[in-house]
Amino acid sequence: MDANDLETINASLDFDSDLREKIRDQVTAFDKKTRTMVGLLNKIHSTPSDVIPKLLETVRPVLSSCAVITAGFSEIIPQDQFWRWKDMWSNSLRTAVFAATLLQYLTDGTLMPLSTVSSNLGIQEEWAGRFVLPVEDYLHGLISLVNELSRLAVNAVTLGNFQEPIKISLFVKEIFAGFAQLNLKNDTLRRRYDSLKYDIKKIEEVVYDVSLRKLAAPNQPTHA
Amino acid sequence: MDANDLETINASLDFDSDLREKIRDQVTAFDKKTRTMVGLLNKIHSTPSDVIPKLLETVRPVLSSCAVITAGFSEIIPQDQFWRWKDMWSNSLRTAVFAATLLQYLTDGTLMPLSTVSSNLGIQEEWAGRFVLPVEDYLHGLISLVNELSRLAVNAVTLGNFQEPIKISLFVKEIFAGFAQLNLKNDTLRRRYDSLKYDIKKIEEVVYDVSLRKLAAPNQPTHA
Amino acid sequence: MDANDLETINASLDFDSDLREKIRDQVTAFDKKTRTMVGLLNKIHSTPSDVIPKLLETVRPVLSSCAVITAGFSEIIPQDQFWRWKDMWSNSLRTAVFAATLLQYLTDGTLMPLSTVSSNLGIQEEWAGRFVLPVEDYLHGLISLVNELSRLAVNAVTLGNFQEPIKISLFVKEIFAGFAQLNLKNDTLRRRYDSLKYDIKKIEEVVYDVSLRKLAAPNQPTHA
Amino acid sequence: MDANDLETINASLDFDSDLREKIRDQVTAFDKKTRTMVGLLNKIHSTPSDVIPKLLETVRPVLSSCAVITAGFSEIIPQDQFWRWKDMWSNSLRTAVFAATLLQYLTDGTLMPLSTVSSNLGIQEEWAGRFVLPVEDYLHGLISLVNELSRLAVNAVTLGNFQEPIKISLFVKEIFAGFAQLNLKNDTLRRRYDSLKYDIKKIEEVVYDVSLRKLAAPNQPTHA
Amino acid sequence: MDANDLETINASLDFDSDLREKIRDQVTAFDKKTRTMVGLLNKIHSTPSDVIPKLLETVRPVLSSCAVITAGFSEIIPQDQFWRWKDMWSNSLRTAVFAATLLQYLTDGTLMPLSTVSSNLGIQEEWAGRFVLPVEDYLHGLISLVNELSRLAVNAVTLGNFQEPIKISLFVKEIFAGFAQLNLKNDTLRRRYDSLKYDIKKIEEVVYDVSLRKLAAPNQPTHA
Amino acid sequence: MDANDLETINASLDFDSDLREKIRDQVTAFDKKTRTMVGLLNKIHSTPSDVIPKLLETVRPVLSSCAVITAGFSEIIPQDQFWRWKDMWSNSLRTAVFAATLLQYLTDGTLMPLSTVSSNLGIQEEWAGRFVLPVEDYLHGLISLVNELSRLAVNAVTLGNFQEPIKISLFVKEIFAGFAQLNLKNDTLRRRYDSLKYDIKKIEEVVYDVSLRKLAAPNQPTHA
Amino acid sequence: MISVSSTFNAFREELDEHHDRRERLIKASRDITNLSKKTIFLLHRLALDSLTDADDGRRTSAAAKGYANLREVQSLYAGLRNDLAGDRFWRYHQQVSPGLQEYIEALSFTHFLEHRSLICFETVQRSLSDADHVPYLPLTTSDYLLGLSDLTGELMRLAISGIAQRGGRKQAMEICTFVRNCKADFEGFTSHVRDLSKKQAVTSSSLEKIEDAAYAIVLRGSEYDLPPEMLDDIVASTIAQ
Amino acid sequence: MISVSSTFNAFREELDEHHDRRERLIKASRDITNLSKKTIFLLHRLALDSLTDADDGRRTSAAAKGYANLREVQSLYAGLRNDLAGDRFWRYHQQVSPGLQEYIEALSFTHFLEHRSLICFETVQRSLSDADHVPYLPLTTSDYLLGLSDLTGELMRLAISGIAQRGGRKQAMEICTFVRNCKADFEGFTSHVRDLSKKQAVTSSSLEKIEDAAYAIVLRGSEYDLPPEMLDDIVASTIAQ
Ligand SMILES: [Mn+2]
Ligand SMILES: [Mn+2]
Repeated sequence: MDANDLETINASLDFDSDLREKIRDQVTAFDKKTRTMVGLLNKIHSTPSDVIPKLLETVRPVLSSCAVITAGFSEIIPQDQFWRWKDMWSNSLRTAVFAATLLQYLTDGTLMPLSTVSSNLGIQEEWAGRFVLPVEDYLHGLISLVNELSRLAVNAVTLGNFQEPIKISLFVKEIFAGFAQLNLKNDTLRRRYDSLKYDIKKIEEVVYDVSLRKLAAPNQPTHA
Repeated sequence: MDANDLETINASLDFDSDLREKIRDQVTAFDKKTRTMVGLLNKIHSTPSDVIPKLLETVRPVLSSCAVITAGFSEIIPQDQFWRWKDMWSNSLRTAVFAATLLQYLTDGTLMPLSTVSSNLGIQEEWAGRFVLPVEDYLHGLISLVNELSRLAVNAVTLGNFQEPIKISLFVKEIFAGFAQLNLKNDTLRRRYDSLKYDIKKIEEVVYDVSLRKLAAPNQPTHA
Repeated sequence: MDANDLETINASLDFDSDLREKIRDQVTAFDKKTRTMVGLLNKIHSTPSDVIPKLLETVRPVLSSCAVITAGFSEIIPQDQFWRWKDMWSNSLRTAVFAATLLQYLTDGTLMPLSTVSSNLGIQEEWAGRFVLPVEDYLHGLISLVNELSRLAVNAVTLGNFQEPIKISLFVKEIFAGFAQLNLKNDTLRRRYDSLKYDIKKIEEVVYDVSLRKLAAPNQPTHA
Repeated sequence: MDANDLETINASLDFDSDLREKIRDQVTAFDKKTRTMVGLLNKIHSTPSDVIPKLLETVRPVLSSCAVITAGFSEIIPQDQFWRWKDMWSNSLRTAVFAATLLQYLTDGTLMPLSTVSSNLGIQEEWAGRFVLPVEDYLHGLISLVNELSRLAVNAVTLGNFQEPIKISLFVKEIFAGFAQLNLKNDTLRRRYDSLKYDIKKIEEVVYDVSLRKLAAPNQPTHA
Repeated sequence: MDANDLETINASLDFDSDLREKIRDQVTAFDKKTRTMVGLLNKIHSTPSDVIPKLLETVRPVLSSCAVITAGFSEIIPQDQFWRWKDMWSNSLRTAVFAATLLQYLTDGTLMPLSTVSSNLGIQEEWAGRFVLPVEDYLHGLISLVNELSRLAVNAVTLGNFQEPIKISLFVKEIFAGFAQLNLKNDTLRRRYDSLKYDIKKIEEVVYDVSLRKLAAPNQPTHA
Repeated sequence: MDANDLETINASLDFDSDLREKIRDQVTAFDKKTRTMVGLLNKIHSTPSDVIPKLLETVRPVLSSCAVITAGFSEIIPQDQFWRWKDMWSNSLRTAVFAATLLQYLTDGTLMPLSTVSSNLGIQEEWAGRFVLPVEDYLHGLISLVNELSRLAVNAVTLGNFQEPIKISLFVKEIFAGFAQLNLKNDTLRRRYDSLKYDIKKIEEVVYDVSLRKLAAPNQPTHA
Repeated sequence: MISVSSTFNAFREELDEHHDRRERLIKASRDITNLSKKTIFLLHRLALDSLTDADDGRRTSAAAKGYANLREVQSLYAGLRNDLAGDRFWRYHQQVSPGLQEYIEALSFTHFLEHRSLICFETVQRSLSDADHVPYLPLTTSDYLLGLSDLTGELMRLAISGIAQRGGRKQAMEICTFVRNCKADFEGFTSHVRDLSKKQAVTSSSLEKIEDAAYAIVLRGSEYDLPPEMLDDIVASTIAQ
Repeated sequence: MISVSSTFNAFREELDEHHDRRERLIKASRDITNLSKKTIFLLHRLALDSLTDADDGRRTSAAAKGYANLREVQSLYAGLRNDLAGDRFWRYHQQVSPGLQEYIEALSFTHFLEHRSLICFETVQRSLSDADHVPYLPLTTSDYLLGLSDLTGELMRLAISGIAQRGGRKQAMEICTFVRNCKADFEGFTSHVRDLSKKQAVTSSSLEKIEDAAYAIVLRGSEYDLPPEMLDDIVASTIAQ
């Protein structure tokens, strides 16, 4: 092989392998943050609704601090190579989406759109090609959100909050209707979307139990 | 090949193959004991709570008798070779951990720590390098414990014991919180830990059913 | 090669290949019968309990007619060669065991023992070495029976028969306890036996649902 | 499960598992003998033709001693169960056939027929149903013989024996012609038989090399 | 979970994961050395025999420098845990054995015994339990040596060295005879040993080609 | 399912399965013929060239009788379904091509073209869509022809026919050049074509040996 | 006499033509699969909306949209007519079959939404024929059965996702019976049609999922002594604005 | 505030566009693979003819035909330019890579026939660039190496099939050395490039085949005390008309 080529190739391979190492470090740091958020948010299942806002306050700073991580990614990923490396952090990113949208739902009952999640994670438009929040990862995060809310519907009732399941039901149905508009391939997203149906069914059952036992007051519309 | 060398090599291969045979026999004996315990403990699902203590008494002697087995291992495993052979008995050891911790939970509702399981199985500190209870196997045993308790929560209700699921729920959530603090790698342990979520969800649903029908009052939330 | 030897060898190869052909024909006929039985029995999931006896009457003659098949086998299999060819009909035989035992359970709620299955299939003692019902195949048939009953527990409830799951639960637990006493080696049978746990869990959950809602009372626990 | 039935089933399973253990021991002993023979016969490739008879004398007693093994099998295999267990010792038996027929070829250049191999291994007619030499295993042994002779053709020339390849060529072609008359199914035997072509081609090339250089005269063609 | 227990468990998991990282670094360094040696030794196939000694001189210092690596292992592996981690470096170690024994063969035509390989790699007796050269890895290295020598036999002839194949043939047959005396179980080693037959056949054919053409005289047969 | 459809589908499936049975019988008969031809043609390797014509006469009637088989196929294969079933007889058909072209080569040294092979096998043009000789199978047959001729080149010399290899060499090179004009996919044909190179190499070596030893007279051109 | 070289040249042309046709059919099959899959997604969307409709109007219009979508697939097949003519169909069957099955799945799903019944063989074959009823390709029983077998998976999805809505429970019960019959009908064909038994296993698991859903419906109504419609009304009024 | 429905509508458009692009690239990749494979066959044909030529004329013209063929592939890449622009290249790398490797194999084979050397990275990249040297896509080291690794298999075929001809023996010896060097050079990259070690194993087996051929050449010359050319002449005169 051409001596020149040999050197260039070796340099290029070394660069990639260094880069992979650096990304791995960033992912470890990212993971730690998302795991902290998940740990804190896990308490919603045993927290009375009036204490929830206080709990959320403990999560917010961790979410904000993810901006440091995404900035880190934006610095090390070479221009246009986002898709080359993204599998390494997809899981963490999806968990961050999950945490951000759950926070939002618990705060004001709304769905945080992709662009807001993106800016909440400190992702900047000029990073295009280096670090973005892909639609696919946002959707994965939403599915995790629905999974969690079906669990919350059950536990809220146990804690005596009979209104929550109804609120959740309306919220989740809208998300489900959104997913129904997509043409998915036979991939993970499709499989997880299929499983959403069971979450919705579970939530419906809670709503059914609650309504028939007349435990819930007629609902005030919260969405428009 | 040098005749001397050949002899040494053959002696070494023969020693290993004899040893493997001996270990296999020990494992068979160990297996028999753990299977007996599992068989007995399987009855908890159809035993009213007041008869449980009597049932547990039948398990205790079998657990104690495991000391004979571990002593057997400590005698045949050459110094330093614990890790070479441990895959052969890992399954049995994990089942023993499961039996010991289930016994303890049913006795007084507490979690038996690793060191106590270890001494209950007759494992002695000076056996280090020959036979120990590795952290990993202890954790596997705990996961099996949670799997079993989610089943027990269901069956307790069938037997009319509406308080048990609530007790189980609190116990299991504590174990889960403990696991959440560990740095697990992406291995079997991690995968089995991830599956714990389903057990917890099931238990929560039982608690929901029971409290919705006012068959029992869930404990006061302990987290905020 | 010696002409004489060659002839003997060729005669032996030809005999075997003819025999294989004949066995294949018998197996096709056997398969047809077992498939008919399975097809009829499949209707139990949508048949109200009072019509079940009439349904069973349609299965009985097909089961009886299996005697023709087993007699066919006993005539073509050379003395001593049962074990040589048995893999060819194992599947059909196991399905026949499944049908016979399901028929019996639905008739009077009891487990048909091996010897009765054997005589129901027309197998005669003097056929030893030519055609028998091996223990292994009987056990495989029982596992299929449990698989089917876990599905029946669900569908019985849908048909408004809330007592059936409780009956099934007790029946299946007894089979499971029987299996627990066997020394199964680590083979297909063991693996299928391990999977029984899921069926039992499913049945227990149905019993739970039914008894929680006081739709039926579970029998008195029989173990202590 | 009926206690009686359970006992019978367990007895049957235990009997089989003990038997398997005993057979395994016999196979280990058989294997040792065949490995010794193969080890000794491996020397033919570097042994001048005049010393071969002396070498063969060392193999003969080992072959004779196989009678002890086959007698052992005939005692432990239950009547009618030969075909159930035969896969466990097929490999050893085929190697024994290989050794016996190679011994014979090297002694007088003839092919030992199946019945002679059988009696050489001490197999007795009244063992039918317990222990026999199946046609299939005899044929496998012959294929191994041809494999070995193609190697011998090469090494004989290296040792200066230019006549041997010609002798081998004629012998092997006769075996091949014999096989061509059999109705082999599409199984391992057929595949191994197809591979014989390569051995024959190799032997023909050796004969070509030798006759091209006028080191030996090929026999007169015997077919027209 | 008990806080104390949790801490111990986490410390243990962290220690293992750090250790794994350190071992991985050592293995990378080890790999680099063995790859260098293999790269240099690969040139024997195109190097005339009189230049071989000079080539070997370039390999020797690399082999010596492996002592640094093994010392590194001996420092980080905790007492008793050799067998826990050995799979991580087995491949590198086997390659090192291959390089050392090939070096020796090319130097003086002898087989380097296990103990010499061990000391050549700087492994010290007092490291037992932390770092040793297992019999199994030595044997794997020898099989790779034979694989390489069968290729060398061919290429030596191409380079005009007609004596080398004969030398190789005698050397390799001795190794093969050694292996034949070992009680190898049915594992990877056994399978690779079985494949040696093809290497030997190939070498025998080269010797045949060379001696048929009287390009070199095969040594006097040494076995009878 | 529509009762009408059910009937039609069943009729169609039964028709296909009958047809498969019939084809299988035809294939068995075809196979027998091709095996006879191969058996007879195998004798060319030990038959002096002057007796070859007599040998060929024994093959010709068998080849002619293949017309009965192909007619049989043409009657049972439904219009346009040739490609549906052809895998069942491809092997036999390729062997027939091999036999026909070998016969032709041995008769007058020419290559029998596809259309001649086709008509020799009794295949008629109006059978298009029911039974034809596809290019692919013709090519497979030619590759087998070359395989056989490389063996014949060797054996002809052994029999003292030094002219044959040269004749074969010219003939085979032309075929090889033909193959080189094709664009093959990575399939069996490609793999077999790759192997042709080794046959040509072998033939060349024979030609080389023969020419340099001045065993062959200068060649009279037979092709133009 | 023709030279070896020129005959092989002819072979080359024949083989190249064959490979090119194969490529064309593979590509077209990918397009057909994609269009069919998209149609199935569209139908799920429309079915979800139409479920609550008392009359069959919207249901019929959903089906109409499905048919319209599939007309594009049909015109693709019309274009492949020549590549699949005569004995070519079976030569390239392996390349064509996956797309065909996906199309049959989509078509039978559309048919189900309109008629609540299984589409018959003749109707599928007619959909793949020109105005004069001349088929673009011969429909095989195995493609027909394998395509229908996939339908059960989509029906399971339809049953489960509709279940939370009014009318969805009735639909789930209907589908349960329908899929049960499919499974029973197909059982007899498994030994004749390659790969059908694998698909039957999928059908079995779909059926179990539907049965579980039907079970849950019965179970949750069982605690109340009111007709299901009235229960539905109570729930609706609780949720509704 | 934007409704959930309309945001998901936007998602649908984005996902559909992505899947359509992916399909387009898969299809184009199949075409590229086929064209490259055909080129390789063509080159083998031409190489076989040109072997006996004393001068390099026909060899160069063989290469010229190879380059001409590959220009079609290059124009396909030019057409994919937009679908692979910016960050899209890496997004669809998995779909594009197999075709790229096959193209590099064909290009490097052509280059070898002309120069008897390994094509350098820059030359491959330039072949995939427009007149202004703007690349249609960024060439990655891994595609470059994996494509070259496949070249050794073709060289093995070239060596073996030429061996029976005059000049073929010299060529086989040359290729033997060349492939040996390739194998040695690539060895250092195996730990960095996925799948390269699998391809190295294929290279090893190709190399062994070439070595066996080289061995046979030496061996059969060894019995005669004449220079190889003279031996060739004697053989030629025996066969020749
Ligand atoms: Mn589908
Ligand atoms: Mn290639």
